[in-house]
Amino acid sequence: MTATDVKSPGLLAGLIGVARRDLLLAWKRPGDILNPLFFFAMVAALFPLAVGPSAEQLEFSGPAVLWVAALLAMLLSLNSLFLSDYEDGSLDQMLVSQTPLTVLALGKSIAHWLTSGLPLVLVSPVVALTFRMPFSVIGILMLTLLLGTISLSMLGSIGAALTVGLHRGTALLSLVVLPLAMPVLIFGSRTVALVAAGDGAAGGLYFLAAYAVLVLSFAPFATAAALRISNE
Amino acid sequence: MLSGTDLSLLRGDCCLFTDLSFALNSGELLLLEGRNGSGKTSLMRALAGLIEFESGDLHWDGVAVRKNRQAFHASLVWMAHRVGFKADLTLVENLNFEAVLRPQSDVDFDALLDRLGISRLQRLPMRSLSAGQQRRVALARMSLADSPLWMMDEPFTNLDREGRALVMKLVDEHLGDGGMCIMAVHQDVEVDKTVQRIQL
Amino acid sequence: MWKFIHKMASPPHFYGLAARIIPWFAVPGLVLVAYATYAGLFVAPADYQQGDAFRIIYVHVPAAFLSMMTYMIMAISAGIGLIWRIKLAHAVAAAAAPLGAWFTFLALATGSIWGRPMWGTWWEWGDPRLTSELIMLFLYFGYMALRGAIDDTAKADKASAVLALVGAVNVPIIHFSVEWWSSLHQGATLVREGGPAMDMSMLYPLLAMILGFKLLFSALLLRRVRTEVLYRERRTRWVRELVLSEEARS
Amino acid sequence: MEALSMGVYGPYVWACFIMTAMVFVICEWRARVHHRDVYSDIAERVRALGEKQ
Repeated sequence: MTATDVKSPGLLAGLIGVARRDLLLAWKRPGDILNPLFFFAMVAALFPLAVGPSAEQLEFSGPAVLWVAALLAMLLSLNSLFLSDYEDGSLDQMLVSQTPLTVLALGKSIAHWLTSGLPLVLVSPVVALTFRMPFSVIGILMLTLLLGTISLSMLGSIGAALTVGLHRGTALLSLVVLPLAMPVLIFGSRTVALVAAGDGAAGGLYFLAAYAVLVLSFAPFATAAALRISNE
Repeated sequence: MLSGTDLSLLRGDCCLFTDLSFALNSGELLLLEGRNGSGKTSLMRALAGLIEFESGDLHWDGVAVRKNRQAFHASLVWMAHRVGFKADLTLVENLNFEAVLRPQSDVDFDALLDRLGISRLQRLPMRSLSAGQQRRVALARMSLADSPLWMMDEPFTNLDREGRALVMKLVDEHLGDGGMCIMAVHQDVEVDKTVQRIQL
Repeated sequence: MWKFIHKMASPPHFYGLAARIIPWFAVPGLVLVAYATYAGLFVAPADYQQGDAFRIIYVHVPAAFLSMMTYMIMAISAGIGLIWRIKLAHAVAAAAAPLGAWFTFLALATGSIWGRPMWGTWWEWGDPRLTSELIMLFLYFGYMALRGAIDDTAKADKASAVLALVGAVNVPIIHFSVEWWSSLHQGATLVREGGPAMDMSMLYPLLAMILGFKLLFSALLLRRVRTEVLYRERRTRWVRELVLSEEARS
Repeated sequence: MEALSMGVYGPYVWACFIMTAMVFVICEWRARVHHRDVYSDIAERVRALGEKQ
């Protein structure tokens, strides 16, 4: 029995393995995917009800409302990211795994994005239509959400890892993650608004893409470090 | 070989132990004994690398664990208090995930489940298994892993007499194959292998 | 060198040393601030555009400067504590956070008061600096909330250190994005653009004030770190002996 | 008097300077109170331990 066994899992296998497990879990509990989506639609519906049915105002506030609602929905889904692993002891098992925790954390974040960010991107056109958004703008909205939710999943994983197992975790998670998420919100929402006003989208999209790459490169390490600390 | 020198551990404000030293060779069993709250689980978690020792060195095969965590974790399988299975996944799905975490041996899967008396439960979600049955699945995890070092925290909890005998039988076989085992217990355990004891 | 650092960072040594050097920061700091207050309020001429309201920058700019500097101090010492496991560094980070939040609040409050006569409103979203400061305040809140939620000091140190480092990576990006965001509108800023270079009699009090703030801040920080060290070491022998010798003296 | 009132801006400027002074005073005061509390807590415990021995 040696450590260098032929069957030892590779990094990529580890990454895919943990992501697949979380996707399978989500598949068995569809509520975990659907609830944030319902929340997204409801928050988006709150604004027209509060502002009034004026078409002009809705068109004007559409990008902002959709982005704020998406941000809040992501936040809602983050709470449970590491909670069940922490509670049932799976996190202990992952911490003593041969696969580096950074890889496992990245796999979990990817699965989180696939089960919360991507569905948001896919349902956003329906909600956007109710704000009288033209199709060309909806395309940009989906693109900004696609890039932005990747960053949010990654940043949010750090926050979720830092607050897992703490009392009052939900409120704390918001306090920790929201300030970090401001750049994504600003660029995501303003880019859509600029396009709606007839300007170009390139600058904002480049920023969102660059930011997603940056966050992807450091967030898994921070998440892994945070998980180690939280599980002590 | 796992060896610790002058280990000490703090939890919160209280000092659990200081200057603890031991050496565990292949074929040996190390028992951690002590009453509830004496720090068995904390020591176990620290040995597994989940919490840091306040001072002292832990070496695996002559290399400091701190410097080569991945190799150490590849040689380690751990049976914790909480079994670490997902309640929504079936028994087989849970055990399949083990391949992501650590190298797997070529033990006959079905024969092993048969021996542990859980082969009927394969397609059931983990949540419908009793606590004792879940402990048996955790035992299957130990045997499936190709890891020389077994760490078991209170392995007899929730198990019936037959199950407890099975734990000792599996540990015996593992030690016979040149493996090592660290076990935290609060009752006397009869093993005919080399036994070291640490009283906490 | 390494030994020297460890000796300096050892709690008993620091505790005694800090008590001795606090006055060396506090006294010059008070002198500088007193001079700068007098010069800023009465000697420096009124600004050609803003009139006497510009005198607010004598407290606003140093406060804003300190709020940024404190975050950097916090993040750097958090990193040092995380990497080299120096406990004193964690104590510095813990002590710095509330001070940083206070100075951020001060920068926000003075900026807002300045805005009232200048823009005719207590809060102008168009100003990127104020908006950045606001997000900065939220970052401090998040940091302090996380620290407060964890009971175990060592664990709180490490968890909040990770957050401080992630935040430090984000601070420049937040600034950049807020700049971009406000550039979409024409906003007024606290910095004079296009005017003639600042008169020397206006500049010197500002520099003195910044330096004075830094010195006073250092004194405050040392005092707080001292308390933090005392609390963290409360069960050690040196604290016991310290207390016993103090008791004997009185 | 003219220098103190600074035209219409006097109240704003003075408010800022007073607020700054207050922040410094509050920080210093809180630091001292906190230190005294921590110290007296420890002294209490040391005394209790001393009596036991």
